[in-house]
Amino acid sequence: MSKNILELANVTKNFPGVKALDDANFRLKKGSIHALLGENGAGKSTMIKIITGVYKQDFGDLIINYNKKSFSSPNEANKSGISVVHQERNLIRRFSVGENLMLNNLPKNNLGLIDYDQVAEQSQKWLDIMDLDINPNTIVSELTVAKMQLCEIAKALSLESKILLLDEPTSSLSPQDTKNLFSLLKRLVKEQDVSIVFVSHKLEEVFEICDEVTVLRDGKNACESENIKNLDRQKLVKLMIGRDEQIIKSKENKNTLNENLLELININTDLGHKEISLSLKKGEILGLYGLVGAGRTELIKCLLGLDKIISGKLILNKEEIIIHSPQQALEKFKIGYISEDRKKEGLILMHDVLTNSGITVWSKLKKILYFLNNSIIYNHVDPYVKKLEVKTPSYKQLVSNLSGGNQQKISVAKWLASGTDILFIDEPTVGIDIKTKAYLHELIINLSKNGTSIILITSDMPEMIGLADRIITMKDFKVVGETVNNHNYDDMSASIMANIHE
Amino acid sequence: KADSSGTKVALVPGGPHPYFAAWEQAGLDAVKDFGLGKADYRVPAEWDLSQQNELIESLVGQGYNAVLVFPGDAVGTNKILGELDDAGIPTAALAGCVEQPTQAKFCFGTDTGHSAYLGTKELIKALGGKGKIAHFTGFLVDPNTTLRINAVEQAVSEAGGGVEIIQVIADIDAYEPADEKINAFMAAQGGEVDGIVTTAWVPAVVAAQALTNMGDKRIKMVGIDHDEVVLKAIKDGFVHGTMLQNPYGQGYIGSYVMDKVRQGCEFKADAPWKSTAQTDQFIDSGTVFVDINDVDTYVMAMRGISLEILETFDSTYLNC
Amino acid sequence: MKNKIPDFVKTNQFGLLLLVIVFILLFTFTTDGFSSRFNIYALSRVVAIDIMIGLAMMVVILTGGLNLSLGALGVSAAMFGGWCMESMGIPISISIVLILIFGSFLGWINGYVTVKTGVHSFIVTLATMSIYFGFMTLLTEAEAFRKLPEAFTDFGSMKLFKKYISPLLLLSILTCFILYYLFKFTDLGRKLIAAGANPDAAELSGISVSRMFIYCHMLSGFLAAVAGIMLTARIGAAIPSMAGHLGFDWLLPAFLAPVIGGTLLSGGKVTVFGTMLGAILVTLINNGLYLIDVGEFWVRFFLGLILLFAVLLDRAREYFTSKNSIVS
Amino acid sequence: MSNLLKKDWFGLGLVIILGSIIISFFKPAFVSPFNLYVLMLSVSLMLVVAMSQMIIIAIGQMNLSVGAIGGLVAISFTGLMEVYDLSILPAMFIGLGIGIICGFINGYITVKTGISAFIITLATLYIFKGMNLGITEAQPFYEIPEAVKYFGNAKIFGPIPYLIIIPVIITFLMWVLMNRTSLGRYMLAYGNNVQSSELMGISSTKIVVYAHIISGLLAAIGGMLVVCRLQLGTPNIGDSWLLPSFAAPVIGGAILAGGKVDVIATAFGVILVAIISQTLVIFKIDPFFVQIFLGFMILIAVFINRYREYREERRNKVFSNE
Ligand SMILES: Nc1ncnc2c1ncn2[C@@H]1O[C@H](COP(=O)(O)OP(=O)(O)OP(=O)(O)O)[C@@H](O)[C@H]1O
Ligand SMILES: Nc1ncnc2c1ncn2[C@@H]1O[C@H](COP(=O)(O)OP(=O)(O)OP(=O)(O)O)[C@@H](O)[C@H]1O
Ligand SMILES: [Mg+2]
Ligand SMILES: [Mg+2]
Repeated sequence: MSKNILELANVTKNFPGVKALDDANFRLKKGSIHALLGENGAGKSTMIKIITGVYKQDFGDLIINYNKKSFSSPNEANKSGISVVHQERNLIRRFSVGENLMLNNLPKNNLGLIDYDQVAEQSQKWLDIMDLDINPNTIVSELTVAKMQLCEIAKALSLESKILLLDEPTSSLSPQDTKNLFSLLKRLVKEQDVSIVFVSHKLEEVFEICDEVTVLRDGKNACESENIKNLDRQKLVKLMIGRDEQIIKSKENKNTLNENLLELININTDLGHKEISLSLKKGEILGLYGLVGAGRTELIKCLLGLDKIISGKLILNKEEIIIHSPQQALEKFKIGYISEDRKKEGLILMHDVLTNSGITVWSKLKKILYFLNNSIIYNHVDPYVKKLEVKTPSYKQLVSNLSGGNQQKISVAKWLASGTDILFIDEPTVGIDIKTKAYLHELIINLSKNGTSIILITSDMPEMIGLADRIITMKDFKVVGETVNNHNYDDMSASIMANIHE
Repeated sequence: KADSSGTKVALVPGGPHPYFAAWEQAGLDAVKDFGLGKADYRVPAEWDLSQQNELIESLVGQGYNAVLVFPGDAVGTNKILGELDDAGIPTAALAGCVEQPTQAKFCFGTDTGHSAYLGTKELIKALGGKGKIAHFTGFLVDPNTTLRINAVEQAVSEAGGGVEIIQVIADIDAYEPADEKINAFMAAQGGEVDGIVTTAWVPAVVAAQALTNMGDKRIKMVGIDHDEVVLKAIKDGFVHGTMLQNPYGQGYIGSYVMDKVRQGCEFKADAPWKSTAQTDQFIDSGTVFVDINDVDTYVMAMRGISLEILETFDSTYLNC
Repeated sequence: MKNKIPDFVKTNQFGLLLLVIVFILLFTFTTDGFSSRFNIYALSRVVAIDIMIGLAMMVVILTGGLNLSLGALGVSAAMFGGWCMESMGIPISISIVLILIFGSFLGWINGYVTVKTGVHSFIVTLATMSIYFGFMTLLTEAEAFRKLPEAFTDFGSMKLFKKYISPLLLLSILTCFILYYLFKFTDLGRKLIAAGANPDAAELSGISVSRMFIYCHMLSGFLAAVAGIMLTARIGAAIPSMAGHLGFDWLLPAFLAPVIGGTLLSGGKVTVFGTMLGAILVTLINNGLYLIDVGEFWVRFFLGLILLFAVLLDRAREYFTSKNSIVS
Repeated sequence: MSNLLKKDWFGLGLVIILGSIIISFFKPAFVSPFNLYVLMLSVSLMLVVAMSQMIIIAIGQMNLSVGAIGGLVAISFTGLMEVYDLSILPAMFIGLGIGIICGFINGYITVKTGISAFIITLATLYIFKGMNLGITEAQPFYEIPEAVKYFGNAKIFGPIPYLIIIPVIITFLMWVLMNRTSLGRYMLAYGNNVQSSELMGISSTKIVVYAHIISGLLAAIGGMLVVCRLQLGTPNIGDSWLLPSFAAPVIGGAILAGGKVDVIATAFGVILVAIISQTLVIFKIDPFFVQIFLGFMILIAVFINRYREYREERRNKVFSNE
């Protein structure tokens, strides 16, 4: 019987208007990987933050190695051998990768000044362990989101802590990166006796590496330190959402396809896209697959007029068009974009739920003299917010106080409310719990059934194969393949990978 | 007929500035000598017309019933003077004038333009009627600055072609920019220029300091006002002279006249007013040019002027 | 949930309102003359202009920027107005329209340059401040316009409500209501706020952020021009130095009012009535300090202390109310 | 080479060199020893002031009270010597102490209350300047010891003034601080992203308080240097610092939102501003035009710097608010 290295006993945490944790318990055994699960807003991140001294619990105890502890800052937690990768990205964007990795422990020379050669050298070690091909002198802001996430994991490892807390570490990783990460984590546990808390919405991952499971529901324990062997997927889902999971229905292929609604012909962009040609039919879901950094997001941004298209044609409804701005895209061409980066580009965090969910329809709803009040907006957006089951105490709650998943729901809801003909949807289910994910999938399918044409960018292969009618594969800012989806996972993933690795 | 002890005079400068410091003592002395109720020196927190207006308005609230004011703006201050007049409170412009039409009873001070003119004349005399001169002055948006620039030009034009203004540097009413620009000027034109006339306090101080630091006695400079730095530079021979005003006399006599006016005295219809570019109800508080010969005795000279004005004031200007 | 506090009490405005009332009571009972007709009237005029200046700054702070050219712009507009009325003899009403257009145009320049170059508006307006003010002095040669139509200048000294209140104050309060309507109840106002709060997200949500930023700067220019007109009416002349060198004298009231009023400097939040109360509070304290006789040289010192005290009190209020709203 | 082009100071350096060559072609007096001396003097003073603001910009805040601290220290320094007959060193140390205390007050209140530094320093601007006026009643102190005057006016050799020694040392130390010490890096990290750096265990209190203390200390040094230069302690010292204190760092590529400052480029920014204002005098620009010129020069300087970054930034951003 191994001992509990970390314990939370009867912990309660209140936020204004929300009880994030309610008498919750948690026990981490030494040398184990412990999954912490729950829907969006269940209180997982809050728990992690209490353990690391970011928040202080209102009631209950934090016990480390059978000693009551109370950290007043993340630094103290650090010194007690706890390191963490938070759900949000927390790198200093203007610093180099190496400096970020070593920031808590910058190597000094004899004069007490920072020795940057040492910084590069020492950080290189951790990049190597992670199998990351990044020059430590690269500035973080030049990295892709996935690389940033890997760097943060490397940073957490570099502290050589005995307790490692990972809050959705795989949310923007490719399957390959995830696999590498898992083998590394297993090695750490085996060879260095590290204990790991692992938060994820991807249940396959949980079954792959975790030993025990704690599930939170509305801040309370739905189960506590269950052995994974006693659970299967269905049971786990039931614990999390209180009922059985709906299986993601694959979408029926639309074989009676209409004409092309949107067509790209030999598009070259300022950002380096080469001869991109593709077409989107009415009511179709066109998947854009590619490894992270393939230039999918950038392509969409060029289409919206945020960067320059150098040559090529954009045809909408048989007419050649030029889009100058997202505003024009929305108001004139009825095209919308759901961003992959909800914090930066999707939401106005400091504003409330109502403002965020209605922003795309203001122009449409305004009355004479620009008049527009809350109830007009409320009436319009409420059905969509309800449909997505956004968990918020009220429409006046600030979006920054919602859990990550609920934030994502809002950034989707506003585009549902806008009623556009064409939607570009970029990584819609990053950090979304399975229940909502199923809703979102259903929604996307329903949208396309009702005639909305969708370009779906996702790095989640099952999602892509579940939803898309056709899948276009991109690599290095070029289109490298197009496949009609037959919804057979094995077939499709093989052919897509073949396209990429050609 | 009002009693002198009911007279409460406020002496309000344009903002915090060393020039006005003598007003404080002048007011206290006036209370002592003329039996006034009060004659207080009240300074706006900043050089800012609105601040000055706010202060004056609050002074009225506090019961002051006569106001001597250095106009924060030669035009803009008129409005509040008019409002004070409506409230039955006599006012006068002190040390600087407001432009006509005005409700101020009179302007008692220095004719800024004339003083600049006289200073330039002195400079030209010292230069022997020929040479290149520079003019350093204050904020361009101050209408007085334009008057000074014009006055210097006039004096130069009267010199008959021998004298030339090679540069005018303005907007240097703060020490640090003044230091920067005046030194830059010395570096670029120091060799060419023969004389400097300054028509504002700060440029005078900084230019005097610059000449002292350079140890340059070739360039002749005429300054303005009585800052210690300028006076010392005159004694040491680095500055030719300065145009002195009479702040003590302004405060002292000004308070006295305010009391008289409150007691019902009227200005004579045929009072021997002087006219300036700004007003035709001007009384000169005395401007003297001081150079190395009389720099030690100027205080006495000023006192003499003040006493003379005071003695003849009633008979010259007032009908009581 | 026990004692529920009404929403209004939780706001910054409420705290300010309390402070304003406290200071009014304090000064009424401790000083002579505070409540005199002359003083109240004088206060109402000062407050009117400070509110307008504060609002003009507030709408640019909304974008996360600053408008340093505010004073220079206001004076330029006022001088332009003086020229229209005095030199050109254009009727008052048309002149006012022209002044407002002129002010908005200068604001447009600020906004356009900021948006097109991506340089922070702090720097852009630092430069345009010099440029506007420079052109103004160059063109007017620092000469004032003082023969303005009497109907116009009389407005500045008109007295309402038993001669206690200047109509200028009513104008400012009316402006507050219009702006409140704009930001609270219109599509445009919401877009301005959204653009200021998160430009990236707003842009991708179909709002033309550039245009919104330009609108904010134009509105700022417009309001500064209104303040310029009001000050001209009050002084009875358009004077190059009426806002001090480079228009600096306007900057402190411009910052103080919105900042005390609870406007976020990082943008994305406006509090119209907060700004109004902020302006009232500052003017009140300034006036009270002169009356209390702390010695004019110490006025600024105490003003600073009271400001500090006011913002600390506000923070304490925020802390207290958020504690009380926790579900238990 | 392309690495060099990326540096913030490179473009500025180029502008300064080319500009100087062009100016001295038309006006050889520009490179005369006396002119260089004058140039160095004004650079010396503004350098310290710019650094004092720069370090606060680094942590993403603003310090409006820089000039007020400088002024308060300047009159304390001279007042102590004139009224209390203190000798130079004790007066100087008390002056530095006042700067540190003022900075500490700014930083401590800012970080403990979470109120924006802009607001806190706006209030302390009033307080410090108010104390200055209350103490002096607007009267300058004149009795400055000869040694102080000498320091402000003598030359080491050639055109190089003594006055430049301290600013150069400060600039060097600031470079070391911002680039080679963890304190400086933490400040930049804090300026980049407050939340992240707190999650990383960087103490906000320490960072903000230290930054403001350094800012106050530099402002104090600036105030005393101006006393050396002007040879009198006037209450107006510091009144004109605010705009140049921002202009130089920003021309040097600093981002007002925080997290990015460049010490060398800031120094070049100071030099550029000094050259511009001197050029206006040298070329005898009509005083009515001076303001307009200055405005355009600031715009042009920023544009040149900006153009270089333009493409890069656009790649990473949809819309720049920085
Ligand atoms: N700083 C905060 N202020 C107010 N409410 C908060 C704050 N942080 C979290 N909450 C609320 O606490 C609850 C728990 O949030 P938490 O982030 O722990 O959820 P989570 O389980 O991590 O969800 P997700 O899977 O979406 O990340 C949510 O309802 C959230 O809105
Ligand atoms: N060849 C390249 N050179 C420089 N930067 C690149 C290159 N390729 C990608 N990037 C950077 O990576 C980012 C593009 O990756 P991004 O992850 O957004 O692409 P994506 O195909 O949309 O992937 P995903 O949507 O899966 O995240 C850009 O910010 C760009 O700066
Ligand atoms: Mg979470
Ligand atoms: Mg992407």
